[in-house]
Amino acid sequence: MATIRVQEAPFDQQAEHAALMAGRADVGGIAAFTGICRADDGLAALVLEHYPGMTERALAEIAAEAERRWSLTGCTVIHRFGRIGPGEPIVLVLTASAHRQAALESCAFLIDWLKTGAPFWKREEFPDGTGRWVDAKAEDDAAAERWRRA
Amino acid sequence: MATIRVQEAPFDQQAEHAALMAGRADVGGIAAFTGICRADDGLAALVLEHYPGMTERALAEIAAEAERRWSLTGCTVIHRFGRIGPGEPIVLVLTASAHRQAALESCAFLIDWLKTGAPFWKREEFPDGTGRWVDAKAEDDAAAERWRRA
Amino acid sequence: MRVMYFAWVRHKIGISQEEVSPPADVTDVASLMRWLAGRSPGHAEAFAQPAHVRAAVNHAFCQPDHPVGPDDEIAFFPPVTGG
Amino acid sequence: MRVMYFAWVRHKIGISQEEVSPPADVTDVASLMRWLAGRSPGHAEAFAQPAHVRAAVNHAFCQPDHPVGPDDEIAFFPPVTGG
Repeated sequence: MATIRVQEAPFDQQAEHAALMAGRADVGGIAAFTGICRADDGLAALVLEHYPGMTERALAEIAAEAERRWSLTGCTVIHRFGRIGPGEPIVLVLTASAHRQAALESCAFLIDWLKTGAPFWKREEFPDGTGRWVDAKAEDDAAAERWRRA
Repeated sequence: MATIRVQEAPFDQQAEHAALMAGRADVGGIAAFTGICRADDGLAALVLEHYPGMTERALAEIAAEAERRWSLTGCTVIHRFGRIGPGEPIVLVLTASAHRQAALESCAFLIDWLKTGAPFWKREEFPDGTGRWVDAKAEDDAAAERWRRA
Repeated sequence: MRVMYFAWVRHKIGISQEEVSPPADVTDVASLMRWLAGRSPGHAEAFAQPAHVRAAVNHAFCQPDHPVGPDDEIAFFPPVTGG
Repeated sequence: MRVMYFAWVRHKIGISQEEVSPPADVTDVASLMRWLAGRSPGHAEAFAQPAHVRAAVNHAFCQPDHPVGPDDEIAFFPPVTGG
């Protein structure tokens, strides 16, 4: 059963890592991906909006799909919303398995799907007070699509 | 320039993560893999032997190859040796990049190569005092081989 | 039915949600978009290029031909950009 | 030349390294393995199936036909199992 959290606060990656190990002797590897706000073009902050209710459902469905495809001992997805400054983490995906390949592949699968299947929208804010909505990337659709063929 | 460490002591994943972010605004994602000692068949401990001198050289070459193949902002490989109990971490690979795909792929590449290209040997020790050397796995050769074709 | 707007769709329309009672010939997502476009200049701008707008009905992504009814929650938004 | 042994190769031989001075006809890794096999029953056991033993010359993995000389450090070990 995956751990899904949609929150404004930062997350504690070490604590999430420890939670996947707690009381288990069958974890051989944990793969992690942390998505971070870059300071592109002098960005002041990213503001992430989401669709409460749908977001949790979409993340739980994506995580359940990962658990169907790979033999995982645990899986954690945390996605932040609200105002996020350069260098701050946005999203954390952790996948634990007896075997490294399952952990690595499912982690890549989850982050690729999150990009195209979870109702989040990013707005870039600049120091002069202007802002712009981030456009969806064709390469993200392509990355998600490769798992559809798999 | 990658950070390479071969050590008996445990590592601090959070500190290594922070080191890859320090003073940088261009990190968009960090992929991580932590290899952990499973408690298979009532294992008491793994004892890892390595070839001092050659190990550091092999890890540095593998990390340099990852930095040639992908655009990384940083890369850390830490491999422990000595006696490691069930649930303890054995190896940590961290790769940082502006883009998630480079971080995820190079992390998988590094751990696949480590399995077949770094001079470490694992011995399993059991509670009754017996032990056995772990055999190399054909699937590990296959995993490393797929990067050769890439 | 409840209609919700996110990201630049919300920005253009100026509100994040509204209760609406469209006429009987509004039966699917596509016809609802056309009808909503007539409600204000902001709505018209948001739905000017329907192909750029995505929709969800009751928290599930759906296509323009998905049916809609009085008890549904329908959301309109740009392609997602999380992760 | 210095010869080093790791993992079960070391276990079978009983020592982790030794200095050796093989005869002139020992010119590569394969001939060194054959010559070392004659030094003791433990050596013989370790090198009984040469295909199961890997080698490194001066810290680089190498094939059985790799040349060896008096100033080299040659290591013998099973296939690696780290990571």
